[in-house]
This record gives sequence, structure tokens and C-alpha cells, in this order.
Amino acid sequence: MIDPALLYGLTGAAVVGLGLYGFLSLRHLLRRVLAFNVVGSGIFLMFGAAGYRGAVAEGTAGADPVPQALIITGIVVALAATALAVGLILAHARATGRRTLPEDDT
Amino acid sequence: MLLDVILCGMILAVALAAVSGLGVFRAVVFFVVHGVLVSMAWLRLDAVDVALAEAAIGAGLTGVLLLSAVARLERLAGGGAWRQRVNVLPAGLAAAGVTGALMWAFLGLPQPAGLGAEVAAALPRAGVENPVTAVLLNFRGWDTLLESVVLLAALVGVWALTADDDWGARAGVAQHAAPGGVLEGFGRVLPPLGLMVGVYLVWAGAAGPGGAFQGGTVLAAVALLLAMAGLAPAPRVGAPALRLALVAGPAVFLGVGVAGLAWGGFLRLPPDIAKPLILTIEAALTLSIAVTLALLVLGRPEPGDGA
Amino acid sequence: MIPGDGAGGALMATVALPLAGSLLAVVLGRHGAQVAGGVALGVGAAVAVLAAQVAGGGVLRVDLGGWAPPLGIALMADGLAVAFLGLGAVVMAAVVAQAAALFSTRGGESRAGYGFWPLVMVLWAALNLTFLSRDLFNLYVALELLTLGAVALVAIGGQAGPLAAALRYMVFALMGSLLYLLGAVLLYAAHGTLDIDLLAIRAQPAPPDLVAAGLITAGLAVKTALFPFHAWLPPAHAGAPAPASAVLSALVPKGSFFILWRLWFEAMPDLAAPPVLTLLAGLGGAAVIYGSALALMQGRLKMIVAYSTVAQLGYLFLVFPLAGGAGAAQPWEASAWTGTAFQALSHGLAKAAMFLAAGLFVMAVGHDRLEGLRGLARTMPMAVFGFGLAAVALLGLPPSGGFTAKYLVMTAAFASGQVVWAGVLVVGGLLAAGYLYRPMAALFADAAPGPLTPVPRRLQALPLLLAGLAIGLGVASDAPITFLAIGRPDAAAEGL
Amino acid sequence: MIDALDGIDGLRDAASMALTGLGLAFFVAGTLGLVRFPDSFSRLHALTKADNLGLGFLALGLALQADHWGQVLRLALIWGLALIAAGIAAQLVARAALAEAARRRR
Repeated sequence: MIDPALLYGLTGAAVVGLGLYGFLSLRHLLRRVLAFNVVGSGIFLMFGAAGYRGAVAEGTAGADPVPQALIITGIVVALAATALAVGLILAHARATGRRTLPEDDT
Repeated sequence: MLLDVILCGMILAVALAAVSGLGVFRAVVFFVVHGVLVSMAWLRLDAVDVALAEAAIGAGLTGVLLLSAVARLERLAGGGAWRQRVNVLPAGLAAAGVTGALMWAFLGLPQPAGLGAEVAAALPRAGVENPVTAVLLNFRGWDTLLESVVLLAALVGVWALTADDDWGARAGVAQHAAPGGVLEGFGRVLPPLGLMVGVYLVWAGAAGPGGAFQGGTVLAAVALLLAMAGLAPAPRVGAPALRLALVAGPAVFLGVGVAGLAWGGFLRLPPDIAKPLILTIEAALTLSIAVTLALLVLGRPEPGDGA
Repeated sequence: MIPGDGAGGALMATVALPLAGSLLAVVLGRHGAQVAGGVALGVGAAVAVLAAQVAGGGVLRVDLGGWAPPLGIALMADGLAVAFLGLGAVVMAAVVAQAAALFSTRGGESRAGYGFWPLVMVLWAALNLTFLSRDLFNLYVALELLTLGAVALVAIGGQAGPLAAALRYMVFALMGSLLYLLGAVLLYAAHGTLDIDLLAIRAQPAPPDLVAAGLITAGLAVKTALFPFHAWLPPAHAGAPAPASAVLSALVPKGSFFILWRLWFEAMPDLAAPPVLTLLAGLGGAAVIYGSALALMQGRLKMIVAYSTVAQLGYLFLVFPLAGGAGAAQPWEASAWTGTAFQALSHGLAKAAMFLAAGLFVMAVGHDRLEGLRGLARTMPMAVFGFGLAAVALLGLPPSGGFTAKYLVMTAAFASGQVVWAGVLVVGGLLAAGYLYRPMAALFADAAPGPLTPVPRRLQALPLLLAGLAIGLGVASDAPITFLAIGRPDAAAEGL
Repeated sequence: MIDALDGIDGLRDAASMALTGLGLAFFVAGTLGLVRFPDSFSRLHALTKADNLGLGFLALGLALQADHWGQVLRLALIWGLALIAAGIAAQLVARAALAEAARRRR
């Protein structure tokens, strides 16, 4: 049967693809920020799967702790970037009454 | 094994719905569900600390942040039918290309390589038993210090977006919870329990899953609930106590780092006193993280229009 | 390679001091300017001490927390890194001096005054870290800190235009950091380490390494505003307040380019297939042509200077085919490598001088449209002379640092037979003369300038000082050349 | 499967399976209610009632498998919190739906 690390790794890659598609094609800025977070969770899923693969092979107790620590750091950094992006989107909407970047407007 | 396949299928379906559906509110709801499912995937991948962080920060706080943004944005720039997407084909091709490359790379990974063995070898000198906390606060403490500064920089950036005459007002939008209502009752029942769980998470982080970020996020949620229930008004931007709380975590971490120069190098924690040092750093970090995350979600001071 | 634990103090101070300064500025809202002044002096001293240590004892490495890679994070200061730290220190000192007048918080704490100082110091710390760190994930966190600070600085003005520019900058920057993170994750999954020196040993042309290198290069190209991804840079840099645009244009893109430089010359030198390197330089060349062409058509001074940044950054990418990959062991590699370092340094000094001077013009006239600046040379001679000197450095006319850079890269191009890059240098220089002539003509026109608020002379001295340094870089260029050679990856013989 | 049923362990496993099965049935009922019922108030009614009860049975079923009292208390705490949260959320959503309906009528 397919081993879990590979399954989660490929799922992570697919989630990155979906998120990237949304990030590049959507025009509503909040949805683009949301797509950015989806890509982030996909990247971390791949990273965790690689960490799990490394630990299972070496037979150590849990999954490799270094990817876990980096993923936690990555999640917090992604939240900080999202919070600033959301703040900018609201300030931009208040100033221009628009939910998209000027060049995306029809 | 079947659970993994089902879980991955659901994660993909919900991610697709979050990205391709109509309407931003529905996308945010699907995003929160995606976060919960991914945190379950972390449990399957034997990474409990990350599952806690993903559920608390990835699904929880980011979800609240986006939901409140959706509500405010509808009022500011609502209405009007317009095209959801632009240049769909190039975006699809680029995304498919990256996904294909990633899968090709993931399948082409050589024999598994990880630092599990090195961490296990160095763990006795790290001062804490939980390997993830050891990596976060000792081996790669420099990353965590910078990460707390990133949070602070994002908050200063959000506050700098305030209107000039609103400066000095209370953070976030004026909340309207019905006095004596259901939310206020909830605001009285949950915080004591939330505080206990948050502090326990930080303390347990030394030996088991948990830590400053997960605990800090729970405390931030308690603070947000108090603000939304109208029981504790959000602090003013200029309040000195607030500013000290914001800076406490990075400042203590930087202080311990500079003190390390006396023991031979920046951020060097001598093994015998590593545990107390790490716990003081974690306590200060939790305080800063809780305050910063709560204020980041509340957003910039807007005394003008209510929620 | 001295694992200088004791001597690591100066190296750490270049990053720890600005961090401590930003924390202090968050608490002491009103005294941000004084804190920044103190930090500028401190970091200047630390960079001087570090330069002496590196000049004396060669490359200096510090393992943070005492944990050596792959477990811990290593910081390393070689000639190149210290040169860029010096550029940062000089430009930041001038920016802090001018911003102290612009964002003064004497009359009580204002929003812009409160926000500017912590952000500019956090940006400085992140920038210094991108020059020093040897760990790819640590560089990712530094890049995020750099980007968040930069985006917040662009939006600090608060008007609608800069807000849209900051938002576009944020979208591009998020895209760049995602691609970079993907590459770093793949490298860890493949080799179990994120340290540049360990990756140099373990990297081999297998699928994960190739995909990772491609993703990291794409991500950093977006963050350095390389040609197809440059749309965000001009409105962002022109929309920011003048001191902030000086930092943004002169320093921030160089941080992400520096990581690209480390990647291709130290982490994966043999992975660089010639077609990839030629593509990078081709995009650089296109950036030079396209940026200059657009700069010719701009009506506002700050937009001209911002598009000139897009063009000048293009020159930096010429180093890859000339000095990377197959060219690594050739005699001309050293001069192409040093020439690009000179280009980055002299562009940093000259661009900062230009944006500070533009800030003074806006302070005097109230806007930066070209027709409003007519005849300013008579009333603000020092600032206009500084702007002129900076233009000389950007054009690469002797004796400026820009000339030394172009001379070194051009001789490398001829020696290696890739004459097209020499062509790019020449055409770029001509176009630069074109787009810089229009503002100079307006400034030196003999029309009487309209009503303008007087600008204190000590502020006018700042752009003159920076532009003078850019010229001085060319005059006394032998000392920097030998300093830059310290710790160069495969220091080829001094061929030319 | 057969030898697991004899003795006390067998009885406990059987009870656990029965309880979790019952819990699952309530979840299905709740979801069915969400899909079938016409307006948001009846949907809220179905969701909060059925899902909370389902979670209760699930918790009970898992409690049987717990190997020390700490886990049973934690399961009870989780169920209690879920009850409170679902109740509060249902109240707020209902109030919002009422306000929305009133605004739409005006």
C-alpha cells in the first residue's frame, strides 16, 4: 500500500497547486490572501511529510523535530504577513472603495 | 491507512472549494475547515506540536482575522457584480507546472535525510525534554527571536495605517455586544478556563506538546473574547503598559542572547541553567505573543464606525 | 576560517543593535529619532570593527547558541558581506539624519512619527541579516521581516496611491517568499540541512535540487523586481516618503539579490547550467533596456529615479553568465564578480543620494513634477550638485565607482567572448544619460524658481556626501577590490 | 474479531463500538437536517441538537477505551466546551438571521 509520508507529500503538493491557482487568478484581494494561506499550509504539509519520512527510516521516536519547529515558525510568520495584508486591504478599500488592485478593475 | 486516504481527499476537496467557489464568506468558511483537517493530518504525521499550532493559529486566528475583514470590507466596498477571475489560463498553467515539478521533486527525493538523530543526541544539553521546544528555543532560538520581531513589525505596520486623527484611540472597531446578552455570558464563563488551558500549554511545552506559541494563541483568543463580549475594552495604542507587554518577549530573548556572550557566544544557554532560562524566555514570549496576536486580529484603531 | 566566538560580538552587534533599537522605539514613541541616531552610530562602529577583524583575520564565522550547523544556525562575515554592511550603515546614517527632520516627533507623538522609526530599524536589522546568515530558513525569516518592514514603510504616507502600491508590493512579495520557501523545504527534504556550506557538499543535479534551485531563483527574482516581475517597484518606491524610498531603492532589493548571489556561487556552483545563467542575464539586460525606456517617459522626478532602479538592478544579473557556472575557473571571473559588487555598492550610494535630494526638492517646492523644479540649482546648489554627482555615478562616467564597475564587467565580457553583455552596458549607459538629462536640464534651467520653503543647509549636505562617496569609491578603488577578495568562493587568479 | 468479544475487554470494545455507532447516526441525522430543512432556524435547531448528542455518545464510547481517569475527564471537558460553544453560536447566528430578515423586509 502507499506509505503515508508519500501520500501526504503529494497531497501537500496538490494543495500548493490549488492555492497557487487561486492566488494568481482571483481578483478579490481577501481571497488572494486566503489562497496565500492555503499555499502556505500545502508547503508545510509537504515539509512535515518529508520530516515524517526521515524519522520513520531512522526509527527515532517521533517525526523529525526540526521541520516541526520550522513549520510552527512559518505558520506564525504567515499569520503576521496575513494580518498586515488584511490591514492594507481594509485601508485601501476605505481610501478607494475598491476590493481589487487598480489594474485588476474592469 | 484508509483514514489517511479519506483525510487527504477531504483536504483537497475543501482546498478546492476554498479557492474556486463563489463568494468570499464561503471561501473563508472552507478555509477554516481546511485548517482543522490539516491539523488532523499533522496528528497522523506524528507532529502534535504542529497540530496544536495549525488548529490554534492556522485555522483559528487566521479564520477570525479573515471573517472580521470580510464583514468590514462588505461595508466599505460592497455591492456590484464583477468578474471573479482574470487570466485564468496562465494562472492554471503556472500552478499545474509548479505542482508537477513539486511532485517530480518529491518522488525523486533520495534516501530520507533528517536531523532527528542529531537532535536526540544534543537533547540532554538542551535543558528541555520536548525536542521541538528544544529546537525552537535553543538550537534555532535565533529564528524564534526573529519571528517574535516579525509579529511586532506587522503590528506596528497595521497601526501605522490608522487615520491621523484616530491615533491614540482604542485598538480595533467599537464592539457592540448586547449587555447581559448571550455573548457577555459566554465572556464570563470561558476566560478562567481559557487562561488555565493557555498557561498549562506553555508549561507543558517543556516536556510534551505545547509551547509559547500555542499557549500564547489560546490566551490571545481569551483576550479577543473579552473584547468582543464588551467586558474588557481594547487598550489604547499609546498605553505604556501595553507597549512594554508587546516588547517583553523579544526584549527578554535578546537580553538572554546578549548575556550569552559572557558564556562564550550569542544566544548560548549553558546546559545546567538552560531550563530556567528557557522558561523565562517562554513566559515573556507568551505574554508578547498573546497581546500582539490579539491586537493584530483587532486591527487598527477605528473609533468612528462600529462593527 | 576562525570560529570567532569571542570576536563574534561585533558581528552580532550589526544585527542585534537595530533590533534593540526598534524595540526601544516601540516603547519610547516620541524619541524614535534619537534612538535611531544612537543605533546608526553604534552599527557604524560595529561595522568598522568587523571590517578590521575581517581584513586582519580573514572570514569570521559565528555559530549561534554554540550549535554548529546542520543543527544550529551560522552567520558568516566575508569581504563581500562586510562591504554591503558598510553600504547599509552609510546609507542608513544619511536616511536617519534626513528623516529626523521629516518625522520629527517634537510636537507629541504622531502616527507617521511613531511608525517610521521601529519599521526602519527592523528593516535595517533584517537587511544586515540577509548579508550575514548562512541558513536558508533563517534567510527566509529575514526576507519576510525585510518585506513586511518595506511594505509598511511604503504605506506609511496614507494616501490612496501609495496604499495601492504597497498592496501590489505585498502581493508580489508574498508570491516571492512562497516560491523561496518551497525551494528551501525541498532542499531540507533532500539533504537534511539548510546550511549553505553543507549544501555545497551535498548538492547534486538530482530532481529535488534542480526544482529547488529554480523555485528559489524565481522567488528571489520576484523580490528583486527582475524584469518580468518589476511592475510593483516604481509606484512603491516613488510613493514612499523620500527617506524611506532611499532605503527601499538603495538597499532592499540588494538583500534578496545577495541571497541569489550566495545560492549560485556558494550553495550550488556546479548546478548552474549555462542556459539558465544566460536566461538570468538576458532578463537583466531586458530590465536595463525596459527600465531606462520607461524612465525616459516619466513626468515625475521620483518615478524617473524609481524606474532607474529597475534598470540598474538589471546590471547585477550580468554576473551569472560571466562569473558563474563554466566561467568559474577562468581568469576573468574575478573581475566580473568584483565589478558587480562595485555596481551594487556605487548604485546604492548614488540612488540613496538621488532620492534624498528628490526629498529635499519636494520639501522645497511641494511636489516633484519636473516643470516645478526649474531653476532650483540657484536656490539649492548643494542638493542639486549632489544630484548631479549621483547622476555621474549612475551613468558610470569616470572617476566614479560606477565607472570602475562597468569597466571590470565589460573587460570580463570581452575576455570571455560574451560581447552581448558589453553591449547591454553601453546601451544602458546611453539610455541612462537620456533619462537623467531631463531632470538635470530642468534643475539647471535659468528660469526663476517659484515660491519655495527654505531647506536647511545641513540637510542639503547629505545627498552631496553620499554622492561624493559614490565618486570616491571609484577614485580609491584598489582598497575595496582587495577587501572584496577576502573569502570569495573560488578566488580565481587576478586575471585582468 | 471473535476472540476479542469474550471477557471484559470484549464487552468494553463492543460497548464502545455501539456507542460510537450511535453517535455517528446522530451526526448523520444532524447533517440530513441541515440539508433538508427549509429555513435557517430549523437548520440551526437540527444541527445543535443532533451534533451535540452525537458528540456526547462519541465521547462516552471513547471514554470506555481510556486507560486512566485523566483522559475521561478531558473527554468530558471537551464535550462540555463543545456544548457551550454550539449553544452560544446557535443563539448568535439566530439573532443575526433575525436582524437580516428584518432588514430585508424594510
